[in-house]
Amino acid sequence: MEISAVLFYVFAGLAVISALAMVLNVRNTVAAAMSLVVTMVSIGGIFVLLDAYLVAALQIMVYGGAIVVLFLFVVMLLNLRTDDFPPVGLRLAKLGGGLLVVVVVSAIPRLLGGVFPEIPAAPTGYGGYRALGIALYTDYVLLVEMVSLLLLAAIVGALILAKRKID
Amino acid sequence: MVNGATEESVLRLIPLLPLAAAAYHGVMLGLVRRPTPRTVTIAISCGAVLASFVASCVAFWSLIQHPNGSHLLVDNVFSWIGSGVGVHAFSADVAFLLDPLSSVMTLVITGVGSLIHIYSVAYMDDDQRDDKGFQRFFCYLNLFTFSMLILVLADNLVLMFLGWEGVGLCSFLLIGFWYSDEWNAYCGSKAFIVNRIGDFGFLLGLFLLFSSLVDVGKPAVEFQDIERNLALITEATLAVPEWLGGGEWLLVNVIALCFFVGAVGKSAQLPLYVWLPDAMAGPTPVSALIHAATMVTAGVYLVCRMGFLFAVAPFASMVVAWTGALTAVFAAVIAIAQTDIKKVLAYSTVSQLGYMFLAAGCGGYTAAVFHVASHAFFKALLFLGAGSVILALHHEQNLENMGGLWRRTPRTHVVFLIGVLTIAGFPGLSGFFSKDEILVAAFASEIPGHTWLYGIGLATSGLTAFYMFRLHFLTFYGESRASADIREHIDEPGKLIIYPLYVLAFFAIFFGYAGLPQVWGDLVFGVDNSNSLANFLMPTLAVVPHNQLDHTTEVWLAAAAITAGVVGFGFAWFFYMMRPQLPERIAAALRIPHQLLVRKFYVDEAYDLLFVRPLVAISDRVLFRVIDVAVIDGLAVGGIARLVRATGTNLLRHAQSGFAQTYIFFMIAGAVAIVWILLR
Amino acid sequence: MGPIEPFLLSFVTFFPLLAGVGLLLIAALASWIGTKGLPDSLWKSVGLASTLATFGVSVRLFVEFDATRTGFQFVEHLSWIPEYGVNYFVGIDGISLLMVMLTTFLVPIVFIASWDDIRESIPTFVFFMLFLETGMLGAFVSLNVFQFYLFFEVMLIPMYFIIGIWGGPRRIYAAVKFFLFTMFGSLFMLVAVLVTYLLHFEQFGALQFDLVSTTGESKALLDTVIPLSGQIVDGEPVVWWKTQTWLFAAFGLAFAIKVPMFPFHTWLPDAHVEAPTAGSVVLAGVLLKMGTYGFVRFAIPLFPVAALEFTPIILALSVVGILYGSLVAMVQTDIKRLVAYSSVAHLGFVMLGMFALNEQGLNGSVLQMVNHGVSTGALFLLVGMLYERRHTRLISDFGGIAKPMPVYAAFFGLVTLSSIGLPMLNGFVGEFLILMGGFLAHPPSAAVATFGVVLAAVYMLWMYRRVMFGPVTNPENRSLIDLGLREKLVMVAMAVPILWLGIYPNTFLLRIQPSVIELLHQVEVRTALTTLPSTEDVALLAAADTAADPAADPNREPQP
Amino acid sequence: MVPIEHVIALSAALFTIGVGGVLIRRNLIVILMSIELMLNAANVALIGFNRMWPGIEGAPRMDGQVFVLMVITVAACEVAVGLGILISMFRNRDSVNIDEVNLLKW
Repeated sequence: MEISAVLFYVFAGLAVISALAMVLNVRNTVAAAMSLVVTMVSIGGIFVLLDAYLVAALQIMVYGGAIVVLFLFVVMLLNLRTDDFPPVGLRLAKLGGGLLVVVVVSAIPRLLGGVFPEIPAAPTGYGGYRALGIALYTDYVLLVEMVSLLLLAAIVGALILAKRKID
Repeated sequence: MVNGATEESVLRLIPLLPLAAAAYHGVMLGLVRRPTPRTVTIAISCGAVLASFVASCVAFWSLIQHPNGSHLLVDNVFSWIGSGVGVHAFSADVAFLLDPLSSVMTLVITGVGSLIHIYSVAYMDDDQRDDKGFQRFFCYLNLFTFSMLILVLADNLVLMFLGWEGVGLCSFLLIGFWYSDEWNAYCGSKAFIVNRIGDFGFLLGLFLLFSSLVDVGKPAVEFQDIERNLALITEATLAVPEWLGGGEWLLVNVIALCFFVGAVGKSAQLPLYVWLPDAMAGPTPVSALIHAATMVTAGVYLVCRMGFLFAVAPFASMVVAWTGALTAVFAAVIAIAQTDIKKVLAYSTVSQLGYMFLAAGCGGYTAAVFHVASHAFFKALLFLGAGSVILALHHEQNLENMGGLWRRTPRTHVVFLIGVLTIAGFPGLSGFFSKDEILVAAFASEIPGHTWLYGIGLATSGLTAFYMFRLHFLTFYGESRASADIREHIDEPGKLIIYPLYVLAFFAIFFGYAGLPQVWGDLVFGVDNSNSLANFLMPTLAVVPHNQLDHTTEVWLAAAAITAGVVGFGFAWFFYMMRPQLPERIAAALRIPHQLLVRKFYVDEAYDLLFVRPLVAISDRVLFRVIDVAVIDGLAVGGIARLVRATGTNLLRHAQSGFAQTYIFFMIAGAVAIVWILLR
Repeated sequence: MGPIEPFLLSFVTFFPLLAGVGLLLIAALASWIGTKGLPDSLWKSVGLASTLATFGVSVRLFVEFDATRTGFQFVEHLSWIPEYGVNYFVGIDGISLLMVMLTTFLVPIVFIASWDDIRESIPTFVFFMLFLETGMLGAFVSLNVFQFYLFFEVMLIPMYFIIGIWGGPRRIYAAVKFFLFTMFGSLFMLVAVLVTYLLHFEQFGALQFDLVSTTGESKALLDTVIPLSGQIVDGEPVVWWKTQTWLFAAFGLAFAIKVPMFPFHTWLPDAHVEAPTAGSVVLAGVLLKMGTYGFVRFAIPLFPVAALEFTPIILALSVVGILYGSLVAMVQTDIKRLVAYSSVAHLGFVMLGMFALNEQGLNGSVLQMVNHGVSTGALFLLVGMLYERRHTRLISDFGGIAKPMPVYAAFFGLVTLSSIGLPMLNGFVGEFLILMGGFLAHPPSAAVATFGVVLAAVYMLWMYRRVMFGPVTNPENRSLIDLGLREKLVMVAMAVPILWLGIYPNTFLLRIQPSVIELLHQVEVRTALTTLPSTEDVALLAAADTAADPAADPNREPQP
Repeated sequence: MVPIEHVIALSAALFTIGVGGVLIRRNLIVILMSIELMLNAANVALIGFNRMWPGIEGAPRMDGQVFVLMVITVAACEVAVGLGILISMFRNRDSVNIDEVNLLKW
């Protein structure tokens, strides 16, 4: 087994375990947020293994850095370190979870491999800032502009929501 | 549209003149606010009917003088209803047919009608101070004359139905003329509705006849065409549904019976006679014109007009004869115990109409028509005489409050006596001859049980004499039983009341000689072909085979009739002149039978209990409240609505709990389902 | 009128709506420049004037209508959505001509009658009435099924508001009930329309909603062979699927609710009782005719074999409707409700005559549609006049009305008699022909229905007697004022057709006759066309749908 | 390198966990985090598929990665707004329990 494959399974295991830890940790919200950081970083690792270097970097910076910090900040701000309301009345959730499990399990044989060909070798410059930059600012320039507008709207929205009162 | 005038166009004038008068009154009453002067109303109404009478005479004259020897005049005015082509073609024209039968009827209607119009001027003048009411009365009266003339002049069944319904309507309007009294209005609508039941039969007969004529490819509703093509359907039969006993009936019998149901309704025979006594709620001239002289004879006219049909329908004819005979005796029995002067006359009318049907059923169509005409004269005379008495007594109708009037109202007394003698069959008066013809026809007929029919007729004749003389004695003789203040003011009414009575009395006496039976022509007067009425009518009326009687038998029959009359008179004399206290004692002794008679065998009450109440109760309680409101609207429609609402409130509401996670669950469940389907 | 010559029918149809929209625009403009909109009286007069103008033009249609020709006249055909066979296609034959006349006649009458009756939101009322008139006329003149459906549904909107805004105390309930009932049925019809449309596409390869073709070559829905049975799935006919039967049932349900036939009638009393006079008159006079007209124009010619199959059911329902409606009407305490139930009975007659499927029956049926519109419309007008004075419609509140209001009583009497079918008034001719036609086709049902004539007299006269005759017991009735000039005008206008149709119905029968004969001919031809002996035959047909044109030869023999 | 199926499996696993979190947790913050997790799961799949069809030599295809960038941006926006809503909700209700926000019904 190649080292990259080993690394993949390691990161994948880490991501899944920490994700479960986040979801199932019903006591400590801060710990949950910290588990999320682990998941994000592991996913970043997997991105690297899949030759998406720039995205991996952004993943770690935006998620592992900005977003989770934001979560933590809010938790601290509102003093929500402990979770006072454990999950109750989970009939629907159990039902949904069960269904989901059934679906996923039923898909397992196909997820084990052999459906798709092997992953080919990546061309030169794949995943680098240059290629990504060209794609972003040529083919997807309109998308970028639209997302930037969305970002602006989100900023304004967040500001207004966070304000105590609209004067 | 309207066909041009020809020499036969005089026919259309006969009904249209009264219509024009009625329309004028209608427009003046309905749309113009200014009241019409009374003189104008009188001039127009009476003028129209008199002009119509003149036109009838002219038409009658030209019928007699008709050059080509045919016995009809036809005036086709315009095509009324036309529908369909080919073998389904149906067309009914506004066309008038004058043949001997309709000419006799027309003359009677316009003649007696004119007299009654003139009489009404005085009668209603006394009664009604409101000019609008006065005009309204004449509007209805003209409309009635129009309808009645349409009825007899129509050359097809549909137009005849127009008149048929029209007279029913006018009867409704005139009975309920004083509508402020609930009872009058009730009687009016009762008359209309009972008539409608008869009309139902008329319509059924019409449709059945038409459809059977369609089946043989000769659709028609004109009397002449029906008569011509009737031979094609005389053999046809009608399969009777199982629940009616099954088997096959002769179609003509069924058709004739349907028409007879119509006739029963209009002519107040058993079992639909109940409206006629109640119809006496109307003003007396109305009773005279509509409920004695003209409208009620329409049924007899129909049977005679359709005589060609009844002649080939032996069973139907038998039913007609028996219905007539039974009605005659039934009504006569009831008449014995009535105390209202008009009620007695009403039951007498029912009874006399029964006679006419007896004649028609036995095939004596000429006898029926003869009696229609003579009855029109003497019964109108009696009613108008009664009206005169009522006026004299200031609207007192109860016999128990009369008596001894002959001193105060001598002229009325004389004409009334003539009427009573005529109806009782005093030899030589018109009633004697016409009734004699009927009894002869019954005796001579070949239908099963005709001797019984004759016997019933004879007995009825005795009863008739009894109750009519009872009426006369109670009204005019003995001591006055009126209250003191009325007794002071008993006056004979004026000339306009009395003169029409004279005219009618003249006809009541002498009309019989127009239809003098041949036996009297031979024996007493020595005239050949003395029965000019029968000879005149012969070409249009159907002939039914009957036994030939020799003169001796006929004289014996007449003698029997006279005897019956004398016996009736004798009893009346005995009970009401010699022993006036006896009737009361008998009544007291036979309380139950007497009560049964006074209450008219409780027929009205029985109908009310058997038909009216159950129908209303079922309609209200079952059909409306249960089926409509509860089942259809409540259970079905409301049920669907409730189901929808219940699904929402009990089931789907939980899907809309407001909990975001529930929504997410459904979203994911959907997604899972899709994925499941895709991965399957 | 020169320039509108080729668009006479469109003009009649759309003029009311155009007038309404024009008024709206002017009112908007007026309020924009600062006045308080247009005065109510202007709205009313312009509304009346435009409906009168419509009536005037429709009289021209009536006069210029060629009674000797069969087929449709005043035809206009414009492409609308040609890709889907949706066209603007209007034309009238004798049947729709009468319906158009009835509509254009009643609406101005309603305007005059409710001149003082409607006091709130007059502009809205005027607009909705004009809108409604266009909706009704549009449905009567449409020859494109899509377009018909559009108008059929569109007229619900103004009617819904007329009941819902100006109605009585339970107006919302009644309006919703009315709306849901009609909508329920017409959705089935929509499905059936689409199935027919697709069958047409299968057979001719063209999408077409036109009922009849405008030219000789092109095919329309009436050329489609509607299979009797056997939807083919994977080469096997589906036994329970009887195409024509189901399609007729769907159309029939929509129209039967609208008529309304016996078990679907319960919306009618509520709608009538709650609607304002104007609404009741238009509802009874015209909207109910939409159902019967739908049967004549669409359901019967499109699915003749199924129509014959359904005849026993429809006859039974009609007869039950006649007797049931009459008996229930008899025991009503509210005059309007009584008249509403009498409508059920009268329309039972119409349906009976129609499904006699012979000349007399159909002639009578079409004539009776007009008669019912006039008589019942007039009855509602009269009840409305009384309601305006006393604000009650309970029979027990009245009695002896003939004394203070003799003219009113006279007109009420005339209309009552016309409603119970007295000869020489309009009701008789229609009923008589219907019963005669019924008797030729189905004697037992017609015989039972004839008894309805007796019952009609019972309930109408009983009501008339209780309202008009007797002593004036209620002191409030003593001071009632008789009809004014405006009301007299309305009633005289209503009396004209009552008398005309009764005395000289041939004016109308002549115009109906060719259309009825054409309809019967169509039924015959299409029956021959669709009478296929077995489901295998349909399979054959489906297989050979491109090979032979089955509609080309109307006398095609059924295959062995 | 691993087969692409395993990348998809990872993505599916993470996504399922995220869904589970959204369903069972009532703490709005954790729910938001779970949503982030789901977005990331999608990102994994996108990156994997992009790697599967990477373009040819000299013309690498970067569509998947571009979309991941967009998703990251949108996620950032979502978190910003979501946390803003959370704060204002906390101010109004003094709780971040999602069960207390059930006005979304008739």
